[in-house]
Amino acid sequence: MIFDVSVQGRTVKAEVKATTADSYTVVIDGRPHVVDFRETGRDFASLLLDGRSFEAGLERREDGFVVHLPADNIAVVLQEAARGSAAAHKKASGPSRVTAPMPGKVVRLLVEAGQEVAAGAGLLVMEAMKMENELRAPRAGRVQSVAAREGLAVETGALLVVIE
Amino acid sequence: MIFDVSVQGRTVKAEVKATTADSYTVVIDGRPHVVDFRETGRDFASLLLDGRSFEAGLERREDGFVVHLPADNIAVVLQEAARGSAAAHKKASGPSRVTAPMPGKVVRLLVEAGQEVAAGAGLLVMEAMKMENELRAPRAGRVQSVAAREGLAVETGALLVVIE
Amino acid sequence: MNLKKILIANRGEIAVRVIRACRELGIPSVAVYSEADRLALHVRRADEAYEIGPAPSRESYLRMDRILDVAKRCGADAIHPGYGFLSENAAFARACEEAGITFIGPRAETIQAMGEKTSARRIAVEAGVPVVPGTLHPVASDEEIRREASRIGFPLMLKAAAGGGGKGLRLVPHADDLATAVDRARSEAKSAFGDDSVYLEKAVLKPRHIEIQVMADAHGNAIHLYERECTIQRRHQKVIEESPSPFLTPELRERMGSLAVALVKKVGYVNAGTLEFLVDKDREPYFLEMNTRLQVEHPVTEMVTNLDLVKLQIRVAQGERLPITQEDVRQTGHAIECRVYAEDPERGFLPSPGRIAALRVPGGPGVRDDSGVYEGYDVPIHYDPMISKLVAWGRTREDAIGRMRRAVSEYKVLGIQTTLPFFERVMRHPDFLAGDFDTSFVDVAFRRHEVVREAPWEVAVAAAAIQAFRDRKARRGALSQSAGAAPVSGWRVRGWREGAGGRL
Amino acid sequence: MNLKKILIANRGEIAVRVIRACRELGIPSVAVYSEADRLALHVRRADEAYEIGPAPSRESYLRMDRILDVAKRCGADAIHPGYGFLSENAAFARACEEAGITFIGPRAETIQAMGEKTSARRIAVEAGVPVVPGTLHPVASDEEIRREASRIGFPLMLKAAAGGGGKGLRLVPHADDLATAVDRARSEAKSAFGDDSVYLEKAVLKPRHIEIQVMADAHGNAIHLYERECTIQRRHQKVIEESPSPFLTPELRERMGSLAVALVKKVGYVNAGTLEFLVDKDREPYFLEMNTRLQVEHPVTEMVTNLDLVKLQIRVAQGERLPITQEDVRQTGHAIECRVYAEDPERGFLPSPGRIAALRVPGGPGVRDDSGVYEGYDVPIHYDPMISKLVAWGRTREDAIGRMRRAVSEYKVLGIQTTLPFFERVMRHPDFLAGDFDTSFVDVAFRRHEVVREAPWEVAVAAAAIQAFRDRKARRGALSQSAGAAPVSGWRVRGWREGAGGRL
Repeated sequence: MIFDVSVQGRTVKAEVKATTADSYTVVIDGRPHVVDFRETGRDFASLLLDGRSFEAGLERREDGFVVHLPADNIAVVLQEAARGSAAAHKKASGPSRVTAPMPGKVVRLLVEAGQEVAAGAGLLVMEAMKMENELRAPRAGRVQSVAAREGLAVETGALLVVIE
Repeated sequence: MIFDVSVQGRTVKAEVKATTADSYTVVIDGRPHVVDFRETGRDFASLLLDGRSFEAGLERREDGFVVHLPADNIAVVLQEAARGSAAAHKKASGPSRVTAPMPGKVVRLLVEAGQEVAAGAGLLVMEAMKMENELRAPRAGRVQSVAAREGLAVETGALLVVIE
Repeated sequence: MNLKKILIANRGEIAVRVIRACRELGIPSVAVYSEADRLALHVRRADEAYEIGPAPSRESYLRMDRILDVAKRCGADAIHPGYGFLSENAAFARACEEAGITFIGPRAETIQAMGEKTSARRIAVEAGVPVVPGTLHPVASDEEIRREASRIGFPLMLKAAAGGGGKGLRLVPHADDLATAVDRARSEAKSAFGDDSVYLEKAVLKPRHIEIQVMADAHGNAIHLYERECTIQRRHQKVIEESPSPFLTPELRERMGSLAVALVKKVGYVNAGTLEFLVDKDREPYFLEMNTRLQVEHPVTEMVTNLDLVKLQIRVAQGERLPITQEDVRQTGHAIECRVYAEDPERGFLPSPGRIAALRVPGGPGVRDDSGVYEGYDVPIHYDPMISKLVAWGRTREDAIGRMRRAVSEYKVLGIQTTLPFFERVMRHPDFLAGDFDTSFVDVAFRRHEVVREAPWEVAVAAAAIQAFRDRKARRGALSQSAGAAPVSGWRVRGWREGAGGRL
Repeated sequence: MNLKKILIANRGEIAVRVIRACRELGIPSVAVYSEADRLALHVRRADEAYEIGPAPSRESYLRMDRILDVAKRCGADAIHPGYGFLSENAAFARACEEAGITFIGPRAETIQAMGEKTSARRIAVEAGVPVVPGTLHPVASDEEIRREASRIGFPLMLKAAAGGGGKGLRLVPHADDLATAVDRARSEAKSAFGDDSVYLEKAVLKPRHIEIQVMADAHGNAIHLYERECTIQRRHQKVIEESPSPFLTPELRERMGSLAVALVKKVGYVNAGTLEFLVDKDREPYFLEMNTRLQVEHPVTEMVTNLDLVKLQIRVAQGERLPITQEDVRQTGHAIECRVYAEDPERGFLPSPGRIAALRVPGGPGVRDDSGVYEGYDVPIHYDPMISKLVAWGRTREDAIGRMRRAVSEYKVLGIQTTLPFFERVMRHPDFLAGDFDTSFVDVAFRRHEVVREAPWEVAVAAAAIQAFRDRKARRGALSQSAGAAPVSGWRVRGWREGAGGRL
């Protein structure tokens, strides 16, 4: 099984072959690794790679996993290559949709539709967990629309502002 | 739903009625308790009974639960009353089947078929977790049969000796 | 007088901390909880638990009437307020006194005098304790704020008079930023403390935040339990604390301890309290404020002094004398606390509430985890994002850092973002290892100097690819031998998208 | 000389303990494991891990050749043996020395002299340290055993010369029981240590087991780290240890410490070791044996002395001098250890291996959990049933007991039986609270004097009945609102039946 993988800004190919029930060969960009992989509880696995031992927490995401290793948590986005390598195409240009990065309440709007904003300009203030956080423009542009309303509670991912 | 319950040597009836999604009335031998019951993870629940708070670990067994409370672990055997109250009938008389209380290895047989044994007499020696343990006769009687063989590994519940 | 039953007027890890002390002393504990907190750990751990209102603090944890009502109904003869919420509310302490319930903290009049920051600054000035130049009274009108600001000069700090924990606190670099900062600070202060008055202080450049823990009984005995170094902050809120401070000389430590005890004795302070100081780069200490309550970071003091502050609070509240004198208090070894927040350090410490899908906590020697959560718990959006305090002790600072690094590597929180990866990096940062940092550490130094680590990304790719392979095989019914592994109930979806912005 | 990489020739919690020390010091660690232990925690926590053979210890953890081979292949320049297995095997220490690998423990010749119990007794006698009357040589023939036994008199103790940890140890009440006891002891000694020689000792009645921890460097410096009280045993194996001993007077503590240091200096001992004493009811100490290795119960000493014994072992093995003198060693507060075994205390401590379905570990102040297992782990039948050591520290013995009680109440192990409910009862037992017990505590006093507690059996019934109700509703598809609760994969079957017998 071949995967297109995005990890820490890299794009690589990873091919997985099962040799026995717990032993796999993973070829990452041409380099083979022999991996003894065992599940240790529902969200954890123990990996041995050429004698090196790693304890991994495997957090499932929509598009892959966040792998918790002792030194860091590493997001791995992956997709079976057979279905077309779409993984790398995500960062398209076009209008920027600013969405709620957390559940919370919209406290104040700082822009309105039609307004020009600089990159980093404040767009609105959200409150969550007793802190007010200013959401800023990811890039310069014109505010196409403002979906957020003051005082409204929003869920993660809710569309707030579109910048074109 | 009515249950026949065995707990710590007692036999009681317990009737459960759901009042809301998380609130129940449990009538134990005529005494009603209002219980706010919430699952807190897969094997745990939080119970509020008239203001008193209890954290319970719920370990599923073939015939009920072992309830882990802060002060003790309490085995609760229960059965729906509609199906006939068989829970209390388990301790029947007749031949005593001595079974392996743990997985391990039979190290030595101390009795043979036909032999008379006193209550508490050694029947055989098992080894598990590096310790030798002597299994003793639960009551006096004649050894009807010996299923165990020296040197053999056995699983929990394996029949070892029958005393009649 | 022995207390019979203690109600904890708080939630989260500090409520669990107090409940543990009660259980160890054999005193029954009572939890109160909001509608959002029925499943919170403090409810599960207490002997009794009662609901006191809807999720917003104003309607539950700040409702004195409901809390006192619960106390009376269940027969609690004492209330521990924890920190935050009503812990520094003089009216609440007074209401307890009037209801015949022991408030485990200072007397109401002391809370009023020392808890209100401008009043505390005046008292400190009178007692000869140096303070940062600024207003000695809360400033009401925007006009007066502008006048005082130009008198003091920029940069300056805007602070909620009733505040604490970094809320309602703003650095104002220039006069241009003043109006916005005042609005923001007032709004936060109002929502956090129900009081929007603010005051102004000159900003001390490259300061260290160092505080002195004190403990006093009702018989006139007062001691200090040395200092805590609290310089490492994000958004003016502490994230890492330690004791001893790598910055203090023995002389300065002695001097600050004596200043603290003098001030405490002057106001007839009773129970636990903390005097916060700024220390500038010339090692001059300025008294900032007094927190008339237990502090989040009290465990570092407990670990270096071998004392249990909550038990001491309870004993003092029972009218007992302090069981120790200043000479008995020793600073042994070194302790570091890391505040584990449900926040994403990669995105400007943005809050990250949600379900904790899996949790593994560190153990072994010299490690203490004061947690308020559990596996399967939903971290709510309504309250402070701190989920745990991880504390490590060692014989030396180096030992403590090694232990903290090890503990962080064992700590796994799946399902939400936490500050743990941030701590992993701090514990390797050369400036932190050298003890060379000021309050700008997180914002400036840390970003500039990215720590180079071996990032085993290939291992992450191998793990993810194999798990994906197994999931797909399992779904296709081809992998019949994966008996031990229970199928996962669902994909965990959290769509972080562009637009979360840089410096939130 | 700094060690570059340490191989841990052990498994379970002690391997994890040593790996933690390595990680804190920044030294890479190497685990070895048997086929049964691929999923063991020490494999997951080490930096590297290599298989060394099938499940039986004789074919894996006792295979010196394979372990040394791994060390050479992976470039480990030191081996920590933990306790048990090869830790007191002089041949192994010598093989390490010959292979140029640092054995983290005493020199091979010291292990030989002190590890073999009859030889250690002879040396003690020569050094003027009192010993229990008995044979000063291993006794080979059954004939000689009978002769020596009648010389010493009954009751007597039969002990494996190479033994430790209660294995190959038998109390022989009468001459009639001798033959059976010899068979049993030899067989256990053979399987545990590969050596079936035994020796005899007079049984001291109502004794206390008290041991002295020592630490010595290669430069002739030796210190003792005070005593541990290890009297509470089941099947001659310790279950609860504490320091200080509630039984020792300051004078006796001083005397035993001095005897220990004298003996250690006499034999030129290096690294950590423990001298075990029996103390009779007249407070006369008798030297029993020396354990030339780290002890299971070392954490209680670590907690009262604020020292890390494993790190000290590594430093001494690196050739460093002890960083402290006898005067620096203080006994601060009180520590208690409870050994959490996978055993059923209700059934004579019968082993209870199996899958840990759920695990919640205690946290908070003064509690240390040195665990070798995790949620989802299958405790194997092949090895020692100890899964964790729970340690609590307090300023006083009463404090420590309160804390242990609290920690035990937080500790949840589902799926297997453990000794935790036993500890809950011990921590309330009047004899334990009074410090008034001898080695018969578990077998006699504890059974006779059942502690009366409020057993909230109605709560257990309510919890079980509601859960059963919910399960049935869920199965009948009627309860659609139980969204958060993942269905449980299967019923956990463990059919305890009659016949497990009384006193196993």
